[in-house]
Amino acid sequence: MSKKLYPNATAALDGLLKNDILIASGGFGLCGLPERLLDAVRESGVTGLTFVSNNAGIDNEGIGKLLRTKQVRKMISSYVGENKEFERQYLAGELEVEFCPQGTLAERMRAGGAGIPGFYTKTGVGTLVAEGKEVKNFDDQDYILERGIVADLALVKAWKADETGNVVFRKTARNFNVPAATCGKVCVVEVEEIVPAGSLDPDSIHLPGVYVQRMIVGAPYDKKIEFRTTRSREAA
Amino acid sequence: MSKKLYPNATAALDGLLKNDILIASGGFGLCGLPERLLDAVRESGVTGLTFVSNNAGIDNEGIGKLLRTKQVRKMISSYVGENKEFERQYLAGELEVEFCPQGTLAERMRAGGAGIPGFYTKTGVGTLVAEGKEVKNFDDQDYILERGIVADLALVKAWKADETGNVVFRKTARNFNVPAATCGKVCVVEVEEIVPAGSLDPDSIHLPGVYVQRMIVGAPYDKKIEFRTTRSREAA
Amino acid sequence: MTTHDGIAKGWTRDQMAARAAQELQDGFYVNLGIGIPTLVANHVPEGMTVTLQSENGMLGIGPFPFEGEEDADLINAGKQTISELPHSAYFDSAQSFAMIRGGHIDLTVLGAMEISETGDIANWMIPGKMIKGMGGAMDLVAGVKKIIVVMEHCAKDGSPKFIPACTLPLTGKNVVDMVITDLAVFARPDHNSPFRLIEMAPGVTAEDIAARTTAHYIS
Amino acid sequence: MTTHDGIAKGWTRDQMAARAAQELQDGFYVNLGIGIPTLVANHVPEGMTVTLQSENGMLGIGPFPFEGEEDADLINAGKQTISELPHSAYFDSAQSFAMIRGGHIDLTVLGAMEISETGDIANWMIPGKMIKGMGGAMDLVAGVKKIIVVMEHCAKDGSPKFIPACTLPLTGKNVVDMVITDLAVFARPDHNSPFRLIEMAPGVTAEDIAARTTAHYIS
Repeated sequence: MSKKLYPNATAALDGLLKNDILIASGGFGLCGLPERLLDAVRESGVTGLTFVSNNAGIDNEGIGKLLRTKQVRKMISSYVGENKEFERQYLAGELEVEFCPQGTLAERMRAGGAGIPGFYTKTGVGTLVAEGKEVKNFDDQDYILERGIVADLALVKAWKADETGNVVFRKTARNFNVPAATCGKVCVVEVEEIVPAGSLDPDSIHLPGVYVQRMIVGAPYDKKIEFRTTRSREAA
Repeated sequence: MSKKLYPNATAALDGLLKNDILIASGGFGLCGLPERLLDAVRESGVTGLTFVSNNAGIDNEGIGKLLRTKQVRKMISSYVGENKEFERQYLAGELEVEFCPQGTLAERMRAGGAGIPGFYTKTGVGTLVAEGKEVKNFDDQDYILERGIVADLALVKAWKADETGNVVFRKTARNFNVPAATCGKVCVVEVEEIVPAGSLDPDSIHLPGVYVQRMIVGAPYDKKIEFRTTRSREAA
Repeated sequence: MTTHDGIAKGWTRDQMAARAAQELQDGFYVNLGIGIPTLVANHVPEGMTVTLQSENGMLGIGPFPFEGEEDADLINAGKQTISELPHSAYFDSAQSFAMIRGGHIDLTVLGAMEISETGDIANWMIPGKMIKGMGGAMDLVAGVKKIIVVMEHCAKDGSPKFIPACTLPLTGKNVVDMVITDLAVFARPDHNSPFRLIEMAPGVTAEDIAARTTAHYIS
Repeated sequence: MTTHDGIAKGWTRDQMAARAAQELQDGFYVNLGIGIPTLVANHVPEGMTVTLQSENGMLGIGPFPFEGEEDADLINAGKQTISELPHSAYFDSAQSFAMIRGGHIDLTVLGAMEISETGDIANWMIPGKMIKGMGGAMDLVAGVKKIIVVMEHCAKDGSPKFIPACTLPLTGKNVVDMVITDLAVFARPDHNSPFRLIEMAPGVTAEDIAARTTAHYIS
């Protein structure tokens, strides 16, 4: 069986968690969130964490749970709405927040994972985001320098993995999971199902096994929906 | 039928070819080479072309054909071996060549397509490649600034596309085709087969349709192999 | 519908969306913001193919799913459940914003709190209030080829929102191409040109607009 | 096999590859250059899983295909036909070098024309001769975690190749971790340390090495 597979989230994180580390997490809202791994981080009791993650969870989901237990010192995120405890800690000055445009955030993770310590972008030029950043002109247009992010640990939620760690995601649950995975010095992935090597189409691997050091099967999942919007069959 | 589909390569390139333009081409050696489109460029007679392409073709294949007709002014490539006409023109000073490390070349195309005019890399620091380039220190290590490439036209060879231009590649024929496609102001793709929308798995699209402006079916292909290496069945 | 001290008429939210939809062209790839911009999808002209991008990683957004067919793995950037279409494609967030930043999306429609006469846009934070973050808005206004803003002409207190210079922190500087309000449409051909008043809602006069706009524009 | 003016012995090409293979560890992802480095694949220890990367866009390189099963769409970085394995994965060139540059590949083995005592490597051009290009070599030496060079100890004219400073244009500066020649193995624990002579081929003496090496090293 797979050498990368661990029996549960706590085992998979053994030796990787320390106070004050930088953790990159996949997920967009509650979609594609590495919930088993985040729960295990909470149970470990490590504190002073910095999370680079598009969102900060909602009140009792995802990183939101770690905010309640005050294990998070800083968030690097693009959007942190829908979270009362976050709001309280932020306004009380207990939580540091670095707002980063969503595309810049994704690219910073991808860059860190790709050995690129800095890149130039138009995004945020002339706004608060540009403050303190180097501005450079290319072909008569200004760009700001953004830094690649390398995280101590990446937490990722995927759909399926083969025994060797080749990973595929499902629909929009892919989101930040790929850039997060690549920027981690160590990447731990929770999946819904492990399949034998040879079961996945080699042309359709979203995250090749080289990026995956440890895995767990997190199933069964009771996936939550933030905003349930539907149309009625009669209207169709 | 598809609004992006053209009857042949000449029709698909109509209005896009001019003297002195910059063309990005996919392919690695003869693998995944947009041969129908390159043939049509040759037949058009445009000259003074700059090609950004990992290789320069071999003597009578790929860009090699355009070298014979002296339509190429400059190559931006990582490796140009196996091409006598190239060698002759290069040594005679008739052809300008910018050597670029293979990974930097791929990233420059990807960056150009991603709105990133420049990025820093360790590759080439302290070598001839670094000459004339800005050096910047991040976290006690030197990096050089490399520029994103935006091409006037991208020529791509793929396996299948659906009617709306979602594209998939086959095995190692993917190579530079994806970064080339994304860096073109206009991207023309030749495929082996057009399939109806809905035939391709939406989780497994290598190049989403937004990047593809025009397509042709280039089949049938007589794919060439540069170095045929095999093992005998007896040895297995 | 909306009453701006004395003006009885003005476009409804749906009419504003319909006006924005007139800017669509066949084959366009479009990103729609939350609120009125989302309604633009209902006004795509018959026979025209427009593909909607969702910045959380999808091209080809379909309608809301039928009841009972909601899929937690299939949401839009507003975190609402959606459905897929035959030509949908999924990708990761880095790829999604490579597409946006790289200028591959033809058009975005989004809301705003303030627009300046030089095309600056403010729509992400109000000093002193809880900041939720800019999400993908800064990337969209920096990268997409054409930026259309749809907003009420005046704030709730009656103050103009199309003004000489934004007072709120910017989302983007000199990026807006067209402003559609409940009263009027302003557009400019490029980012070096001033905005021009090109349309007014029925019954609205040029004087009505002038009285409710502090931005300089060509009429 | 090789005779270096008076030394009767020395490792064969295959023995050099076998020595390089001793540096493999279970679970490693490895990129092998053309020539002797390719032979390393034949010496992966029994029971050890090593995944080979090909910089043209593949993880999990399989052996050469059976005759008649060659596939023009399936080649390695040397443009030779290969086969796939159950755990193979394909990706594009930008992704492939993101992997390499980002330090995700554990080990690379490649050839060289010159190595300096400070770990510089020259293996891509000879001034005055036709330049073919550096291919992916500069990216590999800059990005891969451990760089092993396998080369003949001396050039054909008998001159040393492990020298104080490279005379040829560099492929990478201060990047090499281990040098395996037909006569000896030199290694260093980090890029601030000098190389140490850690092994010699059977019958080769420290004096033989010293006489054929101008680089400074610890013996």
